[in-house]
Amino acid sequence: MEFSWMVGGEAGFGIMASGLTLSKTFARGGLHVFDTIEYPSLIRGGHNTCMVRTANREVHSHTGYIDMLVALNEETIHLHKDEMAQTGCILFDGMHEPEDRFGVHADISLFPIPLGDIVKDIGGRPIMRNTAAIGATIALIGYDLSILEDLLADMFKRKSEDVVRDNIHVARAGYDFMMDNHPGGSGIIVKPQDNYRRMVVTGNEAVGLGALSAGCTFYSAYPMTPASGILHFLAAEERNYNLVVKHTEDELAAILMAIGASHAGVRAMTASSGGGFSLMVEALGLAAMTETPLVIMEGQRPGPSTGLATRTEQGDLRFVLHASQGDFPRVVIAPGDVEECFQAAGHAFNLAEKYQVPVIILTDKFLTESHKTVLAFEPVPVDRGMLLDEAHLDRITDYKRYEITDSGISPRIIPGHRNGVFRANSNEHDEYGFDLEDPLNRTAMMDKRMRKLEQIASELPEPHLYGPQKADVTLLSWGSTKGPILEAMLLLKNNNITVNFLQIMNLHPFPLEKVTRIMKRATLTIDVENNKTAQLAGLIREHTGLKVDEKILKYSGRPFTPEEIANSVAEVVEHGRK
Amino acid sequence: MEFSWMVGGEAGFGIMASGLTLSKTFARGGLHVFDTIEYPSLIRGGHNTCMVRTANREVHSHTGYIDMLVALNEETIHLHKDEMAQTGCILFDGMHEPEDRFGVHADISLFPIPLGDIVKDIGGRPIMRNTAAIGATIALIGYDLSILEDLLADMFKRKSEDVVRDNIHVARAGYDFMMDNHPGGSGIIVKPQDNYRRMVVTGNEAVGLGALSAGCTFYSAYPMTPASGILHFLAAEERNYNLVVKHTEDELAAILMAIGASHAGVRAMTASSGGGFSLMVEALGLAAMTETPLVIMEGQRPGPSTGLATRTEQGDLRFVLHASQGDFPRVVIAPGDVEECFQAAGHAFNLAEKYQVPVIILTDKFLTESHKTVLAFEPVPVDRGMLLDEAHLDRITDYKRYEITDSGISPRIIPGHRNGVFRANSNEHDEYGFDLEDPLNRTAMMDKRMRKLEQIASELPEPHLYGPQKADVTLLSWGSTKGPILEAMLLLKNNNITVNFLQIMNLHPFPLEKVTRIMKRATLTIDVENNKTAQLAGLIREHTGLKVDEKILKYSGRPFTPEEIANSVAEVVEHGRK
Amino acid sequence: MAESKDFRTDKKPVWCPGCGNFGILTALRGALADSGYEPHQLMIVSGIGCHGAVIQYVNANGFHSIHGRTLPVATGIHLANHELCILTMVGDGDGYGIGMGHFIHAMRRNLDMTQIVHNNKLYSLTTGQTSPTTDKGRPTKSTPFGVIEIPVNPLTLALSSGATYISRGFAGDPPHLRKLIADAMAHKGFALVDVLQPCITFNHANTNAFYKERVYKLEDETGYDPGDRQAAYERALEWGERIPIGLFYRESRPTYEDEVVTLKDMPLVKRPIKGVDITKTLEQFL
Amino acid sequence: MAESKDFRTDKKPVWCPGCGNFGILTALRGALADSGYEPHQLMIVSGIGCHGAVIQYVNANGFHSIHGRTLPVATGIHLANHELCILTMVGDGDGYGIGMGHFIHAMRRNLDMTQIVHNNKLYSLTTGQTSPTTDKGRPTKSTPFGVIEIPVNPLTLALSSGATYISRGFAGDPPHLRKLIADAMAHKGFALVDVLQPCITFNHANTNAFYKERVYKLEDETGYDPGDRQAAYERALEWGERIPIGLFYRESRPTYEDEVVTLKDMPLVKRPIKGVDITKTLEQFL
Ligand SMILES: Cc1ncc(C[n+]2csc(CCOP(=O)(O)OP(=O)(O)O)c2C)c(N)n1
Ligand SMILES: Cc1ncc(C[n+]2csc(CCOP(=O)(O)OP(=O)(O)O)c2C)c(N)n1
Ligand code: SF4
Ligand code: SF4
Ligand SMILES: [Mg+2]
Ligand SMILES: [Mg+2]
Repeated sequence: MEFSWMVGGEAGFGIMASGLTLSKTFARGGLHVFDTIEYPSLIRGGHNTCMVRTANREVHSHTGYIDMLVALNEETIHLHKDEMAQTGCILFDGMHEPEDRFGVHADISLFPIPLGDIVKDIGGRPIMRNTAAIGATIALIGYDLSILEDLLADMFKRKSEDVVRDNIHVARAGYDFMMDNHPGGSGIIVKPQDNYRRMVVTGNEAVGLGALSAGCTFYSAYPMTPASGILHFLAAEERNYNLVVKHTEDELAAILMAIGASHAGVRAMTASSGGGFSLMVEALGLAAMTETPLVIMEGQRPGPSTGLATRTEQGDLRFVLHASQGDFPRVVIAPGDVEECFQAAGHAFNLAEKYQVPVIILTDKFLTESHKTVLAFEPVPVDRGMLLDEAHLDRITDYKRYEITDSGISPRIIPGHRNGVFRANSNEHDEYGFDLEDPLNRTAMMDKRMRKLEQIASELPEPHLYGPQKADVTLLSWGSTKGPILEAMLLLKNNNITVNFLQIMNLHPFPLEKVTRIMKRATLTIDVENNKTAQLAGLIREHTGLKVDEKILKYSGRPFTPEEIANSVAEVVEHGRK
Repeated sequence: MEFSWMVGGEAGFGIMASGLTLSKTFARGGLHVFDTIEYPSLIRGGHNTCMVRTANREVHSHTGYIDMLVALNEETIHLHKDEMAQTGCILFDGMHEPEDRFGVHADISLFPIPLGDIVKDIGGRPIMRNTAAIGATIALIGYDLSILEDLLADMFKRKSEDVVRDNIHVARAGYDFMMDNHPGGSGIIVKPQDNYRRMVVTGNEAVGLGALSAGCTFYSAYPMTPASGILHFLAAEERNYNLVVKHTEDELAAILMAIGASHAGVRAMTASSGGGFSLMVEALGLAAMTETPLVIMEGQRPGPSTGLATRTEQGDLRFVLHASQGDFPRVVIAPGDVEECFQAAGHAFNLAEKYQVPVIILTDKFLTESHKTVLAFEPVPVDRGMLLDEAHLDRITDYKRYEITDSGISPRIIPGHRNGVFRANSNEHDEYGFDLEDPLNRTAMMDKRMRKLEQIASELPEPHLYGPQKADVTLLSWGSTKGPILEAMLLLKNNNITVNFLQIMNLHPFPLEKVTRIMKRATLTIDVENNKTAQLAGLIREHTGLKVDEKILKYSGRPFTPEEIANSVAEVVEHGRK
Repeated sequence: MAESKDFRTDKKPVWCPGCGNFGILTALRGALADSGYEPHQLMIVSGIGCHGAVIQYVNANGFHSIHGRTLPVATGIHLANHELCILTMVGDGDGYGIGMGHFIHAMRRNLDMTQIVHNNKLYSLTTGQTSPTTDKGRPTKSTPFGVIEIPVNPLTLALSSGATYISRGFAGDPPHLRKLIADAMAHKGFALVDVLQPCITFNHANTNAFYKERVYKLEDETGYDPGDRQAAYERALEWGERIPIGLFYRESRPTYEDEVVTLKDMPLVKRPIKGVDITKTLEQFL
Repeated sequence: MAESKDFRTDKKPVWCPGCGNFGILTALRGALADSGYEPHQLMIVSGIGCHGAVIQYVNANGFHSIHGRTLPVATGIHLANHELCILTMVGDGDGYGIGMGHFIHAMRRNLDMTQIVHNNKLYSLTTGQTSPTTDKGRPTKSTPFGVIEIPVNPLTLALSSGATYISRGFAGDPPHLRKLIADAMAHKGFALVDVLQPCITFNHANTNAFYKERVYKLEDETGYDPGDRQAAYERALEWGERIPIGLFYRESRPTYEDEVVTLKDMPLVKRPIKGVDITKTLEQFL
């Protein structure tokens, strides 16, 4: 069973909320869900959609086709009729099918429903049309309405009983309307599956949860799509976890406050998108030079500049790899899905503290704002590395904050101890942190800092190879493309093309050995990226000398659909076979 | 004839000025000169040096040995005695050779001279000790004092006749003292050569002159070593060339004002070092997205962060290549000497305007603050590219500022014409500049912008290969290492090692073909860079798949000496031959 | 001469119905007509935020810049071509938050331009976080337990920093605002028009009704003299039952470009750039 | 208790002989002794400029940050551990130029920290370019034909923005400055100590003698009340024959950390971070 549903309408119609409601309704029925939103950068008007895809197996991404379209305005039908599955159906706000059937193919059923009137009848707000539509959806697919009712009760209980009652009423009215008028349903059947209650979580939330679980207590940020979700999530949790969450005056202050807080001894994080990260570039070097642990999430969106503020792209890989003047160690991790976001956050804090380096979690709008079901999150145990405790400090007489060691790691302390007075210094410095211009010291300090990369590289897990060891095609990619690629692999299986997929999550330090091994034994390598210049392919070649055979690139500001990838792969293979 | 002279003392002793005075004295005698300064980041105290190297052939860099050391304090002797040439000499402020001869090798002659007393005698300021020392130097090498006298007259005539007289007096006193006490001189002979009057120019000044000559009339910047020299130079020339030179509130404003000015139709430039460039990163993308021509000089110094503020390094290559979110076209040019700085500025403005892209001139402290003699500068003819004139605009009805063309270049105008109202937009936009989120338009606009790189690549001159076509060793490098490398080649010649050198000046778009060709036919390739991670080597491999055989890297904050390079090359060759 | 309607484009504003930006747009188009400038003689630099879209709807040269950076862009344009009439249209987050540094320094320069601040006391395009003008204690998406800092006072900052035309308008009174903007444009020097702009979607405290009840016009106050800095300072501090709008302060001081000698004869952009001769300058290197 | 000499390090200051920074250093060490804090309880965050080296010479925890960014670094440290006593030591370029935005926003927060500004009215470490406090008309390396903009007035800006201790000291009078700094440190809230600092190498206008002739102490003025905002404003505007130093204004207002509920019990840094249980939060995702 697989089902792909989309709701579309103007910004301000509550599209996102309604998608989430349906996602949770499916998740509570033990189903797997993935949902994703598309919206322009404005508050009202313009066209918004949310696609919810559910199945009784893990769902890794949205799809390129729609089984059921809920059109809150007519424009939605015109914009999406070409994406309809062959036997799909459209549910729209109205009483009657118009004569021209909106020009929709005859195989597509149309289900008019007077959403507005249903809401008006109980004096509800227009935004509640969504709830009626979800009720109607449930009727048309034979799902269990009581799950939705319970969900609505939970969702709105904090508001008031009236709100709960009204919402349930509207949902039921939508449901009843369809049961009354189309008792046969849509022909699509979606049934609850098991008793697992899966969570429906975005990448942003997963990073936020990962940070909480990792003991992060300081978050400073400036709002910027698609990273704002973390700010909102953590701000709301401030008092539950004794955090300090600070909306700063700009991104410079955001990263600098996080550096200050981390210097003082707490786990601190900031996040932004490429534009805001641009403003953090100078301070990134400060963290590096003072060896202050720091976690940054960079949620990519299409650049350059403001670009497409609410869309997705993977155009910042090279940027985060090389941002700020001079050579210094950093870690770049690009999780591919919601579970990996949670894990990445946990690991990021450990790596940041153990190696006293900045760690960048590189995501994108598609990952941070799409929901996926997760059964549970596995916490990453906290490892603060060489952080000397009070007892140790009591015994120390000559503390060298920047001691030159074999590993490059110098024991760190929490400032405030009598025996641990020291200077953090953006200037090149001696082992105590005092200014020092000496060329030998400079070389030694550069070597010390850079030496950490070796140990980091050996600690980071190797990239994972999905699919068979031997395959017709080896896909290489990073970040959020993981979902559509995994789905595409399912499609290609049916197409008699065996595919495996190397997901390069830890991008820096670069996993040289495994990538080389896989590249060398691959029959045909294809780089899949959501950007114009195939940044990963360049990185692979820089490190391994090896060139990918083909590239599948998309930079329209939209994520890949599984079908696009599958088709492109098939084409490449076809072409090769000719 | 070759002569290497160094003056050393505390900051505030006028070290830099005295080096320049000697350089010009040599240059006015028709000699070639290179001088370079080393100083810590402070105003007084600390150890400063200036090395002046002169010869009757082009001098490309300083050297690792000193023929004559002028020690304005004793520390200078201790710090530099190991760098003395075997038959070198030391001139120091004092009346007598101390018994221990400062522990200096017996082959080194010591020339005490009471510089302080000489200056005191005429009631001069202590800083005039330098002038006396230069007079003394001239005596010791048998050079022509009248050249110095003429120079001092020219230099100080703007101040007053008294100042001229005092300076000449002091110079002569220094000269006479040595003639009287050491009529045999130092054994080193430096004679004026020809009648060419060579200019003594820094990289900063050459960039500034190149900008003036290119018609740049707007310069906005925030002071930062080693780029401040351009600000000082252009500010002083403001009224001579009808410029607007603006010291802004920060580097963000510096680049944004330049973007604004360029948008309005003038040629505009900004400059900084890596830290200031970090603050320009967001606006760099704005220039790219609005296709506003822009020239930026980035003068590298050792990072990360404040690092060694007054020293040199080549650590920002990758940074400037990838700064700012998203993929967009840019040009990166790294001139290798003063002439190339001048040329680079001229070309940068042409490229910026023809292709409507940001152009980065990548230099470093060693290049921007060292002087070299130049006979003349060859102006680069101004080419503003597709800039529609009034007459053209008078005829236009439907002006599309961002018209999608085959070349990717859309005709530009100077805003203010009735038929040319348009919007520059940091958001992705249509051909008129209006917001547009459409995925097809997005892809087309990305393609359009990136397409320009092809034409730029074909227009940029190929990298130059110095030395024989076939050689034992092929050196690859970029930027200011050119000087020490060319000198090292001379040394290696005497060592029976044939060397050629590929200077990659245009780093982006990358000169794929020539680099591949040279790499492929080379016997042994060695990458020479003033950084820790061999950034050029990585870039070469990313583009060509080819790995350099060996690397010679230095990241102590100091430039290479020719001897260091020659020795390292010899070692590599030796090692290979074994 | 151009009329209000000549400053329309064929784009339909995407602002929420009822948004204060509509009032500002109306007032602006009127003021542009009043100013006597034609579309091509104008340059409007906008920031990023709901307000930023304004350049889509005004027929004039526009530069949709980046968040918080309108003033340096505008300054560069102005210094290159001071014959263009320049307006910056920014948000409160844009102009008083991330852009605070540029704001203060631009006023010190007394550049001849007009800054219109769409002050909805919130970050609206990013869905309702606190802004530097949000009232203390107010819960927002980024401050669910209330804002801790006190709001900035743009007017006293402007008085401290050398702006020479300091005013506040109200988006709910477009005719009055039109006059303020037109006067600001006519003023030679840096003119600030802070506009109280209801955001109907996210700001449920500072609504149209809230302001309607409270605003009063300084020009209606007998004896109020916009030449009196002290009086201006006192009114600038007033915020509560009564909220003053209108012209707080005006002063005549040379503008920046007046004092740049190299701009005296003609704008930079009019100077020929080909064949510049640098020989004379080269002498200093001998 | 620590004495002045306990705040020395064995580094020899690299400032020019006669530089005003020496006076500030002396005053600072004295004030630190007066404060009762010991070196490890202090955290001094400095900017980049001649002043920035100060952390090399004071025996206390130090953070030599980047140009213009001391305040956000200090804010982060403070919010993570408000038991540390925090000072920021910045230049006029640093604090009022590139760092202007942070300055205004930090004051709105009334963070409990002391900001000491080494105001030499010039960018000195970079060899003498104009600063935002350079007098109008003054030629500098970056403005050889004179500065055009009017200088910022840090005191009126501080009054506008919510600083709760606003003062000015003079590097040529270390005992007086020592008292000001000590009082600023004792003050609960954001304290500004703007220090008139002669730069003997580059600033030949605002010399020690220049100031010696002009400065007078507010505490010597009969009837001057630092609780009177209006009086403070007037004195803040005074600059010429007479230049006031001392405490201009003091106010008591809750500090930022007073209002952050999660900092009530203990500083963040004291909370254990291992084994955080997020199960309850996970419910919202069901
Ligand atoms: C450097 C940067 N940081 C963050 C953002 C995201 N952003 C877009 S609009 C905005 C705030 C808008 O607030 P305001 O300026 O008051 O405008 P309004 O939407 O209220 O009109 C932010 C933070 C951005 N575009 N650039
Ligand atoms: C981002 C950045 N821009 C520029 C510089 C170069 N810089 C170092 S100190 C300084 C100015 C110092 O002036 P001020 O803050 O007044 O300190 P002072 O030297 O006068 O004490 C500048 C511009 C820098 N370090 N970082
Ligand atoms: S969100 Fe507020 S400011 Fe933005 S368009 Fe809607 S009402 Fe206007
Ligand atoms: S240059 Fe000026 S501020 Fe810097 S140390 Fe010297 S006198 Fe002091
Ligand atoms: Mg706003
Ligand atoms: Mg200063």
